[in-house]
Amino acid sequence: MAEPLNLIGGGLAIAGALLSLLGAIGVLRFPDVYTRIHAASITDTGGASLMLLGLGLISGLSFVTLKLAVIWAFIMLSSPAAAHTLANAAFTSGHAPWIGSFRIMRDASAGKQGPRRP
Amino acid sequence: MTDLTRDIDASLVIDLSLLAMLLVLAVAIARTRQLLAAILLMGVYSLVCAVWFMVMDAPDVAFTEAVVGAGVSTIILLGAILLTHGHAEKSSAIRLLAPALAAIAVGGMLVYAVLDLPAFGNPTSPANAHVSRTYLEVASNEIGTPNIVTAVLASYRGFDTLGEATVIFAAAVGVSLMLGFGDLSAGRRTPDSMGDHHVVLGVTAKLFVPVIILFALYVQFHGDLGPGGGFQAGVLLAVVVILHALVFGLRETMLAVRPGFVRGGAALGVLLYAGVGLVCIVNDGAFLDYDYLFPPEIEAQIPPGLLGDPDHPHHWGQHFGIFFIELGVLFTVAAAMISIFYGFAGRAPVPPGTEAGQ
Amino acid sequence: MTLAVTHLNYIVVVALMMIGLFIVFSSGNFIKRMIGLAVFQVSTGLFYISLAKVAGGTAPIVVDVTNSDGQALAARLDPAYVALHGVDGVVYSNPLPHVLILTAIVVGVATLAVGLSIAVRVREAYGTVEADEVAQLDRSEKAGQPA
Amino acid sequence: MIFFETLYAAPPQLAAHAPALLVVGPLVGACAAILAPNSRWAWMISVAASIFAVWMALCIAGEVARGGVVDYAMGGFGPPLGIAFRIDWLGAGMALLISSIGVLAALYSGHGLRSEVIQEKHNLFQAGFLLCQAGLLGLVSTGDAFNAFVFLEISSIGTYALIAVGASRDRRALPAAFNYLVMGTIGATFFVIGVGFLYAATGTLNMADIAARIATLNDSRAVQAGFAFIVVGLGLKAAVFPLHGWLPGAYAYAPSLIAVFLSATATKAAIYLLARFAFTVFDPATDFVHTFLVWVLAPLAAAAAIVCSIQAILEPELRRVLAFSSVAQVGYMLMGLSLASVAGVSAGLLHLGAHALMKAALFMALGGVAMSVRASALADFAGAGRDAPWTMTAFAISAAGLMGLPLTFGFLTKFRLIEAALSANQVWIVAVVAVSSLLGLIYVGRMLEALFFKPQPPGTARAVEAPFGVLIPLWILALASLWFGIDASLPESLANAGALALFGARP
Repeated sequence: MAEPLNLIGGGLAIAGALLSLLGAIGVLRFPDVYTRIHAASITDTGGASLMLLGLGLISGLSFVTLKLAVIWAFIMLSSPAAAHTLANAAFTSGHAPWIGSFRIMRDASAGKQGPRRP
Repeated sequence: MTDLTRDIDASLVIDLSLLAMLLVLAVAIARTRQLLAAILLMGVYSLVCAVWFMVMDAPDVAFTEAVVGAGVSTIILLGAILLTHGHAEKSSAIRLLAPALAAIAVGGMLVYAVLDLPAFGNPTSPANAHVSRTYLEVASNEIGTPNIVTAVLASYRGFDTLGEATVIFAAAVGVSLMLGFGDLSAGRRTPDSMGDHHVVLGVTAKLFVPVIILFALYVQFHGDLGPGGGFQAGVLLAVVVILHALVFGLRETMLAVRPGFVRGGAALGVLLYAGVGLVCIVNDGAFLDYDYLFPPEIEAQIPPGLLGDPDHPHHWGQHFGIFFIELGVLFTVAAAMISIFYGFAGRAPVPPGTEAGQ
Repeated sequence: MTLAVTHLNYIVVVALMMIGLFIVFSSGNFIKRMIGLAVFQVSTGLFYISLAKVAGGTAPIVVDVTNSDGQALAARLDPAYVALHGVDGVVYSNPLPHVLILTAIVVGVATLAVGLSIAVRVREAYGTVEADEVAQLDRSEKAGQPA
Repeated sequence: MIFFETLYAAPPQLAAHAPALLVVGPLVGACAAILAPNSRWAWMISVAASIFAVWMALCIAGEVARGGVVDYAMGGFGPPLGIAFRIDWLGAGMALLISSIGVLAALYSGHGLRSEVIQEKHNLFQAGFLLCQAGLLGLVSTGDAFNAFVFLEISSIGTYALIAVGASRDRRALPAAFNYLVMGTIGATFFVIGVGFLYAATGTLNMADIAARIATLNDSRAVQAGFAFIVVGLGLKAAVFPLHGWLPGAYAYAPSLIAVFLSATATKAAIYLLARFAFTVFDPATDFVHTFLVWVLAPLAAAAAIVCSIQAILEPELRRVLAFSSVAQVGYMLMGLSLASVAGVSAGLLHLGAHALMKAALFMALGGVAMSVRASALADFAGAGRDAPWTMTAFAISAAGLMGLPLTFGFLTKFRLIEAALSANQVWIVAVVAVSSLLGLIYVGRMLEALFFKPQPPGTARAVEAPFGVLIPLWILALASLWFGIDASLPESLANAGALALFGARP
């Protein structure tokens, strides 16, 4: 195990963790459902990818690397699909996206409480 | 713990920060009155628990908690609030007083007792030294599976696991008694309107179904080498069916996986498990003593050393015994989980404000 | 190390259990009660797994110490410690509580399913899942019925 | 106990595995009932599996009569590594009681289910009943603390739903079942926490091994906390006085088959386990166990016997009267246990058996006429004694035992309890028994008066005699409690041997 590879791997993993943290902050701070979904899914996928890449570098080429690659493929498929479904559900249940005008933002914030019950 | 290296302190830090997260989550669950939020927080709670179990060197438990706590439990809870009501009434402050006092009293007693236990992580504590130590020393030789948890689960304490399968079977019976079998004829509306703009979901689900089934089989048959086993695999199989139902509608799923078939599957799984035990009895062993799974004349024909240790003549029986009972657990758990899901999903929601008898 | 530090893990787990118990007792909503029960049961699992942790241990899956992974695992720890508490050169955590908690998790989900199915039926019969309102309906029914 | 040795009639290979088969029989029966083509088959499977369990229980009793204790190592792994069954006279007696009540309840279910459960669910219902039976039988025979928890849950989880099925008659069954589920689960979880403390202190789960190891650990707070949690947990399951809130609703609104079976077995199995922990696993001579028995259990038991009798008197609904009386009778059993003497425990166990017979008969009789009288209030049953004489005479016989009329089984057990209390110089227990019996006289008298002497209120349905299939098990129970009132040598010797086994297990 080469030492620099470990360092790079560790650095990538930390960068991934920071990206996930950014995503979490985004979920809390963004104004409406869609931007929040955006923050959650993009940074999540990116963060996870970086972390997996870092772990792969640390572990070296072995069976573990293959497992990490499979996990990565799984996240790459499931996370966007989940984000899409979420956005779709929000749209069909009538949440207006925040476009910038103050008035619409107020409408959207009414929907912040979570999905409406039928 | 003084002569240990740094990474133990590191794992203690992870341990405590995860526990802190759990505390925050638990308080949030207690405070929220939105049941949907409580359920999602509960799912997160289970997931953090699973991570914590991983840190505590319990991968099997972590796996189970992740698939059951964060997966199936959440789905059942969501199904339940769909059929009931999503909002909890506020309790008055006075009504909170008695439970709080009770919890503080019990908790105080627990803390008082807990401080008397050996320090956390102590390798010489009675819990880690007596029976468990023996398992670690003899299991790989007596049973022949590298995963000691599987050895203890399926062989040493195999009777407990029969009980576990029975419990989940009983739950399926109970839910069917309460909610029925999710009648096909109930005429439940499947969301046809989903059709078009759920192309993405449909395609992804179709991709995932075979992958998850493959993974479930891997978990099932890899259980004596690594973490996993019949229970986890069974839940995964059930998850496939649930995913299919969520995306393509319950009616479609029920046509593919018939409710009657599912009900029989749960019973057959328990029967298979108990049957392995009875075969051992017939061959003059104790109940579930897999060393007697095969009669001696068959056992004699098996070349020694075919599976692991050549000094031990009975690995063959243990190996197959564990294989069959894990298969029984798989059937029972998968079928029971599916039938529970059918029970909830196949029930038509009652509009609010109406009262109806059976 | 003081008692508070070495036992902090246990104390936090006890706190989690009690929050679960508090949710069960304080909430009148049947679904919320089931959630509390689930928190309580899972936290009991945390207690058992805490008992099972061995400092410096690894998951109880037999490690082959002849290959590089096993050697790396064994090399993390003081050889004297390993010799005293390890099995075949590696220190393992305790497998027995893991088995018990696997069973307990299954029991937990079974209870959850049955409890929720009863709650759904309560909703169908009474139109509510709040314990207070159910009791109220029962009382008014009793009062309304000529004996 | 020559009796059991002569009854020993099974091929030796079967008899050697009787402890495992005792549990596996009903379990396999439950699976078969699910797979059965129709409800008639399910019923026959249920009866057959229950009879098989009795047979196995008799085999075990025979073995115990020969060797004193039956040990059975599941999977061939002896304790403490594997799970071991350890059945002494107490366990064998409990297994006999539970399985025989099981047979009678199964026989009764042939007719009893028809009016209460829709046809399509009979298979499921019988499966749930058999699972409950398997769980209780495992509970009384296992020698492993965690295995006991698993059986506790097997017997409970199906039961919750079975009780809730009573909603087809009265919707109050649903909240009652839910309440029972919450309380029962908290009880079981407390039990698990207690077992966890014992495990942390001793490193083993086998009861005999725990007992051997905690002998030197009595000052350990972990052991004491373990005891406390186990007691509270089992107390919830056994409906010990202030923790009994779930019981009246659960028994009163359950389908009658379940009321019959549970009232006779479920709380009893929990009491058995409580006694097992208090006397065998822990040493009753230790300070904290002794303090618990004398200063906690005895007063609570006495309070139960009096307070719940009063509640029974004030209760207008017939089945709830019986349920409250159950809690009061649990008080008698626990008073016997709290004496911590062989005579006292034996009296408690004898009362346990007597109460099982009487309560099962009472609920069965009510279930028998409930097919025609669909109401629940005591007043609605007025005159039923004249319309359904056979059913109600059996009811009256058992009710007489409940209040302790001389020449009935119930009288004998109370007499034994008083004897034991006097020999232990606990005169106050005599007073409690006297007061509680007086209260019992009132509520039983009120029931019998309404049933036999009050005119039928106008506009209500006339009670119809219970069908033959119900009368047979009903009269077996009633005649048994009559017979044991006259000649109690069999139950008395069983109870004595059970009490001795509880104490004798500690050398």
